[in-house]
Amino acid sequence: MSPRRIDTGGRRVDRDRGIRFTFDGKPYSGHPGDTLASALLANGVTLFGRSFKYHRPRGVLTAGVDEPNALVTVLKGNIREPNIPATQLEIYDGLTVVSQNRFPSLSFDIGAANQLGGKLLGAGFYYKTFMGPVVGPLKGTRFWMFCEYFIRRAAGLGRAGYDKDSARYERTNAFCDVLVVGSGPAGLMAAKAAAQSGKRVILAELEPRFGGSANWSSETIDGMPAADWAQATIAELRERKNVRLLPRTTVWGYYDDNMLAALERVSDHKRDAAKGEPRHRYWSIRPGAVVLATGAFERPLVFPGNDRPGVMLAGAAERYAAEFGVLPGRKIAVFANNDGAYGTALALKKSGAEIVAIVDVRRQVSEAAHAAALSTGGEFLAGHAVVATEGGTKLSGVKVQIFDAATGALSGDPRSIDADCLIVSGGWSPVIHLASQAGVSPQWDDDRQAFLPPKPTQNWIGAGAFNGSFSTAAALSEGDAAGRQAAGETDGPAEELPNVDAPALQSNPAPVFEIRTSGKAFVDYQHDVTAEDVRLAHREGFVSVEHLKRYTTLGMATDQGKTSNVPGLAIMAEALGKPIPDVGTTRFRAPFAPVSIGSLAAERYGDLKPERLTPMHDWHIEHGATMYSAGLWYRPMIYGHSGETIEQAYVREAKAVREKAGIVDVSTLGKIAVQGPDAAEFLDRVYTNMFSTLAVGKARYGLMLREDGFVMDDGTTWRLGENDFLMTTTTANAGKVMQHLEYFLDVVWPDLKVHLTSVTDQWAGAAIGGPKAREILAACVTGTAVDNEAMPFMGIVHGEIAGVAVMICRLSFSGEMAFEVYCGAGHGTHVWKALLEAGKPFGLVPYGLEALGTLRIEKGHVTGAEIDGRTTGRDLHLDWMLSKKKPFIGSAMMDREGMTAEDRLQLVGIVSLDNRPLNGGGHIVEQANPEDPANSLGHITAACYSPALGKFIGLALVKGGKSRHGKRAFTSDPLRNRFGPVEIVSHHFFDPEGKRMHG
Amino acid sequence: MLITCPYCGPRDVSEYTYQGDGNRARPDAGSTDNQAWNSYVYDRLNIAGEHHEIWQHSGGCRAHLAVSRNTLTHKVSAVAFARDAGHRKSDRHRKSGGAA
Amino acid sequence: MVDVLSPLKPVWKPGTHGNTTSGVGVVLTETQPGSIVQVAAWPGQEKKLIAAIKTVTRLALPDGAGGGVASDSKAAFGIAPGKFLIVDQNEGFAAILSGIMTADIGTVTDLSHGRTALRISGPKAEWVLSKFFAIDFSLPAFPVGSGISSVHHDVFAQIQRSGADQFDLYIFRSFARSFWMALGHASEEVGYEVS
Amino acid sequence: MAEYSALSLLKNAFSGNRDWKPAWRKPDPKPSYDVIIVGGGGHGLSTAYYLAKEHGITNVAVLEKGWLGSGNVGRNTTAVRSNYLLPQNIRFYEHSMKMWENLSHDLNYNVMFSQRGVLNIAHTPAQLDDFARRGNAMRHLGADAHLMTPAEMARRVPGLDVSKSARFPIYGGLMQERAGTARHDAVAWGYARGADRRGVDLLENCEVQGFIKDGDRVVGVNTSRGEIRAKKVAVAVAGSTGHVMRMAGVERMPIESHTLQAFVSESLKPFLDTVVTFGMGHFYMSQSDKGGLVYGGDIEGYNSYAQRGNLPIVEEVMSEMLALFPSLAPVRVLRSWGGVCDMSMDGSPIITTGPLPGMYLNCGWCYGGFKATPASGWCFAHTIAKDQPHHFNAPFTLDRFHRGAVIDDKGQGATPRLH
Repeated sequence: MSPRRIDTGGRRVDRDRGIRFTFDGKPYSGHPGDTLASALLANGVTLFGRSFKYHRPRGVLTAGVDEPNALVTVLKGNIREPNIPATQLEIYDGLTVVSQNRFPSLSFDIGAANQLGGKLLGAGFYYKTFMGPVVGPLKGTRFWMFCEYFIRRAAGLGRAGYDKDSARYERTNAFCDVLVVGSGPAGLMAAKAAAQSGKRVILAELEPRFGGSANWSSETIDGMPAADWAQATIAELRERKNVRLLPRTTVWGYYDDNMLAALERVSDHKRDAAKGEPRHRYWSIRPGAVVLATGAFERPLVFPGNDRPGVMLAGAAERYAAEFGVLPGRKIAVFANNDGAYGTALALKKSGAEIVAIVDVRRQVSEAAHAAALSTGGEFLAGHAVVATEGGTKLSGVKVQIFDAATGALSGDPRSIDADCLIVSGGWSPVIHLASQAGVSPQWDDDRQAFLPPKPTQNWIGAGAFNGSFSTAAALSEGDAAGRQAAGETDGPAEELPNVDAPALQSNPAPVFEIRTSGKAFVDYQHDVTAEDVRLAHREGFVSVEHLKRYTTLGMATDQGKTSNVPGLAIMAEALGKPIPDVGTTRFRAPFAPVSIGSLAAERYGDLKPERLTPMHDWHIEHGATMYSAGLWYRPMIYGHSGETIEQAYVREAKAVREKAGIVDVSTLGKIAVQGPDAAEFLDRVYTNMFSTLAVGKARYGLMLREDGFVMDDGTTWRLGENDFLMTTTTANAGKVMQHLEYFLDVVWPDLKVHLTSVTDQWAGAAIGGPKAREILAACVTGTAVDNEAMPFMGIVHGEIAGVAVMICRLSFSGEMAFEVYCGAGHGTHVWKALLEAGKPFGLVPYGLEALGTLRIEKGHVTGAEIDGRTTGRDLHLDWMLSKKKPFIGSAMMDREGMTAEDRLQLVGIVSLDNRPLNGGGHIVEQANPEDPANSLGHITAACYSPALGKFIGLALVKGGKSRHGKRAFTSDPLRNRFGPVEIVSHHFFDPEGKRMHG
Repeated sequence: MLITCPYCGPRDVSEYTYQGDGNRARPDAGSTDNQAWNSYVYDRLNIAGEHHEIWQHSGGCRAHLAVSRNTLTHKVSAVAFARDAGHRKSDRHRKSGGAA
Repeated sequence: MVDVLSPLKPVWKPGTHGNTTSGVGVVLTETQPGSIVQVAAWPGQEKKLIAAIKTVTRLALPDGAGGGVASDSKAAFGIAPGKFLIVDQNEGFAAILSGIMTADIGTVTDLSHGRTALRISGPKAEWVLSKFFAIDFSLPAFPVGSGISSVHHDVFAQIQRSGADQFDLYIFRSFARSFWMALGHASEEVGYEVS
Repeated sequence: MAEYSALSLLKNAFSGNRDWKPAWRKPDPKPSYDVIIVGGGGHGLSTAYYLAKEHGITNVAVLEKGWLGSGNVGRNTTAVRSNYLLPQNIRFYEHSMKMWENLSHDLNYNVMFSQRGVLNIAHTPAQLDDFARRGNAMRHLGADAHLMTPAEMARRVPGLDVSKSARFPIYGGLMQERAGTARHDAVAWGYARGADRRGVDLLENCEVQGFIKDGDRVVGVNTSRGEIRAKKVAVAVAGSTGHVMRMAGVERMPIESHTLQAFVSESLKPFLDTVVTFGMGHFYMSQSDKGGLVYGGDIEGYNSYAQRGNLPIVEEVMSEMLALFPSLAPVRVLRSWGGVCDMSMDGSPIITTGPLPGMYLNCGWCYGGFKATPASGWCFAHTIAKDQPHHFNAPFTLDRFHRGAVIDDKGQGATPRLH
């Protein structure tokens, strides 16, 4: 039993209450406030996980977000949350956690055999092998894929589940004057100063408790323990209405124009979330100014065996003792290149540990450090280094040797020291990730042996350890100044800064990163990148920092190099004989720490897009419609009777339209009010045909091209008044057409007096067509006649149906005598029902998109399948609509050589000659060759069974177009194994003269 | 990214639609200068630096805006209504009737 | 007169919902005004338009972007340059506005059926709306009476603050049901009442 | 330089890995070359390799302003496929696919091309017909493609939400089995090493600062490492094409630079065994050998050279991911990055002689250039060596836009952000 709970310290835990949880099936207990790491340490557990490549046993290295080793999977029923750092996971009653990347168990892992491969599996080994034989069954990619199968299973960390996560994730927007990131002494002072100015302040802290280093420091502020000062300050801030405190909130992204992204873990620490309470909340915060008080990460030193469970960062050890009341070991050795760890040693001794030795790479240390070392009672080994660790899956001792910090040379005989814990400090790296994301590269500082933030390119102000100011006094004063500056205050501090009583220890380290001797020395713990791997990369020429990273995978693990980046660079710099800043540093990218995908998808999670419903939607559902999603809309596909197939249903519906009458919901058509004195002129410019000549009370079919001369959309436009048009667009292109028109009006022709308004949702629309359609209207429309005189083809009338004002236009998509009836959307169902009621005696049926499609194929009308963005007006035989009397959008571009070429695909009709169905997407060939399909002439855009013709027919885009009319060809559809003869015919299959719709 | 709409004020980029390069001059509607049309439709300056472009505040007032923005830093330096910004200069699409 | 069918009908569930342990955070309702009308002035005619609106509604629209004013039965606010949304409890207001709007001032577009009017009120109204829109809903930034146009993904919304903790949202009718459901979902955390 | 093999690994392991040699030399620039290739990304390096290998032209320099492979070859989501609609594209990308299938052997470098398939998911019957049209087009040109039912897809991709209650229920999919993923950096390094072994000079930290002209003719470049002349100057700098061509005096190109973000999750045990794409938005995902889910979506949609995106696309991509894989909500995204794409006006690339005498141009890869790396270099090398295009790249001219002979696979027109 090495680590254990002690009687002192532990501000964060509630010792009066117990919590039970399991780790790998074994029950443990802890206290509220514990992390999984502190609770397991308190239970004497040191083995937390296995590393990525070699499956080496690993303990817990840190106490925070920088943890590379102790990753676990949390189980909530069937929901798995993999790769959660034990150092961030707050325990609750019933928490179930399992370890990762081991088989069959954490203590006995077969994968650890990879360590035997050791030198064979150096950096980049996989690029040099697994190519396999050049001939035989494993040629090509087969051998690699065979090997890859096993490599994949050995790699990876936790396992994701397959069951839908039922937890709630939310997103919110926040605005404030000052966002303070980090609540250590600097952040607290900044928040306080900004709050006092009355500005809106948000203080975000990634830990559950505000206070940062004050929570575990043994210093005093204003005469009280630092932690008490922090809690008092927080209590004061909590009282203020202009301050929002966000605990458990990681600010992870710094985007353009001072937009920051944060993740609040709202209920992860609870067994059950409250009703409606999210698990995570993603904050997108737009502050006026940001104070970055994000502190610094302690760095480990690189030496053989530095990954053995029981090796821990010094600051982490101090945290476990002070915050959680957990001592990481009984006999603790210290290994450092700076003074910081001496304070830790003192604190741990005070907590009851035995400090067996303090090993410092420096021959000379400060007086304060020397005095501290002596008072720990441990052996003081200045000018020494740890050269190995001893033990199995648990540290039992360390080996030390005399070390020359200037040359890196070791001398004398190695000597063993018994210890069950080794705490290490290799200096501090300011947490400059957010500043770097904001678009600047950091600058190296020789004194601190660290990268510091440079001048900001966005509106942030740094404070405290973030700036490399590692003392609490500096943090307080910089925090105060930053807070006031961020709030726009120009006066000096309002009150005196708190005074700090701290030991005179200096955290500037000696420039020593690695103890170079035999044995695996880890730079990147999680990815098992060793110092030798870095040197191998150097030998092979992968010396640029990006090459180093990519070749060795250094810094690419879940901790993103928080503990490994600087040591890795230092080793490369040494190999190159260059100073560290000349090697460079990689750009920090969002997120600062991993972010749940659920939170980022939050607001749309489970409902990617809103549903768009027509006014008659509920009626369709009630009447057995099978709905089809068309963009965001839902439209009836068929109204199937029981026992009917889709084909039977649409054939019945289409037949009814041709023989009696049918009604279809066309409310989804885009509708744009085009109003103003220049409306007609505007339409002349955007349509290929003329609209200024259209009489009031009439409608016209219009064609629109894109600027590049290809067809964009079609539809009818109704002239309701001299200056008042109602344009309709296809359902799919409604938004695109609106933006297209708005663009031209705003940017190109601002002198035109035209207003455009989307009125798609204002109108319910129903198209009623068939030989009986007019009679049905006559039976229910009041206030207007509906005969040929009152309503000629394309004529518009206003009247009433069942007490509701309607607007009716006689136009036809089906080729039958047909009318579109429009009314206010809120009256849509009312009018729809009245029409059906009136149509009952005439055999009126509702029909869906399938029948609509059948009717239009029979007529050869084009839709999105033909207007696919690559066809020209001529390809679709719509040349007659291309006015020669005026320029219009696309007119100048539509005659270029590529658009008039002989071999373009052109619209034709096809008839199945083997009396079997044709498939949309099938191709057309002159001779079908199922074994080796080739020589496609084009493809089928739409196909159906035509009840009017009694044949399977389709529309197709085919090379040669009209010249192939009457010729035989084949459909070639290898994907659905459909091959067979077709005849190419005109696309006007049915009633080509249009007698039926003209009546 | 933040664009300050002259009508709506500063709004997040998620409310806007990019409507392309603002350096292009549309030939006269009746122009038969193919080279000019082709260049207008297809060719771009694609500046690495201060770039004139058109955005629509599609999730707001729906006005088109003439924006100057640095393509290296994403910083917006100027915004105006496109209808006031003179993009139409080269377009002399005569109205068939009505006042100019 | 034939009733206008609410798009929310099948999902309209009066009563309290969500986590009401600390009270009702927001009240959600559909206000169903009789008229929602867009009026738009030609450039330079804005003042005349504002005057015309005042004649008919007695609402004095303040100058400036997004400016608006609301009374018990009527509301008006700017939604775009030269464009305003006018809301009246009575039907047929578009015709009245058309009567006074001459072609040289601008245009009138009736949207009474095309927009669904939702109201959210209560101490947590700002909090709930912040989940949807990247808009600073705090009172100083968004004063009573003023309006904005914004979007929650595909759902376009025009919003007027009609009280210190009350907002009226005008949503495309076809999206109204989806948006209403989302609004309820987002309000569960603070507890909500539908009435 | 030694061949890589299992044996060489073993030998080196015994000598403590101390005898490995640099993967490529770091030479000083010569005053002149037969061919200069501007751009040490995937396409530039593969062009150099094939110039040497196929055409015996070895007096070649590749000029890279930063480190080799620092462009989009090092920033993409690694999918390799030839599932295009239009015949010009299918022919070209299928040629590339065939080259991928033998690339590791050819380069003596394991580029980890894994033919795990690319599955396009269809959400409506009309979309499935569209996919069938594309799959049939592929089959008629010798590429492989087949349709899958939702049940088959559920077996192949266990986390996929094939339920009818999904917002956009799945109707089926188009699968290309021979498609897959490769290790992107390895492709750059493999070509670099291969070109270097054949005598090509790879000049890193060598930024082109101007073109040297003799009249209209391009005869060399000024660089941060001095003046370098050449008989032929080839440009393969996708992402920076506008900027570099401007130095040569070409003001306007049918190209815009846009940023594309990509994402990787934390490492997971095998979850996804193929590449999937979403049909109701823009989303694609695969899983790397290391276990990270590698995914992305649409470009940012505005001109940018910043290699940095914004949050709206991040949210869009994650939402689409969960629409397909709702169990991934608790999984965490580890890292995001941005690459600058050369978005051409029809979504297809340009590989051509010109536009100036002495110059050759390879650009406009939109966000699909990685899979083209072998064929792009192969065709570009042919074009440079023979002064005329191979029939695989003959359609990909610069003048096709003006001629109206666009190759618009998406049917979006001259709106690069929509390709």
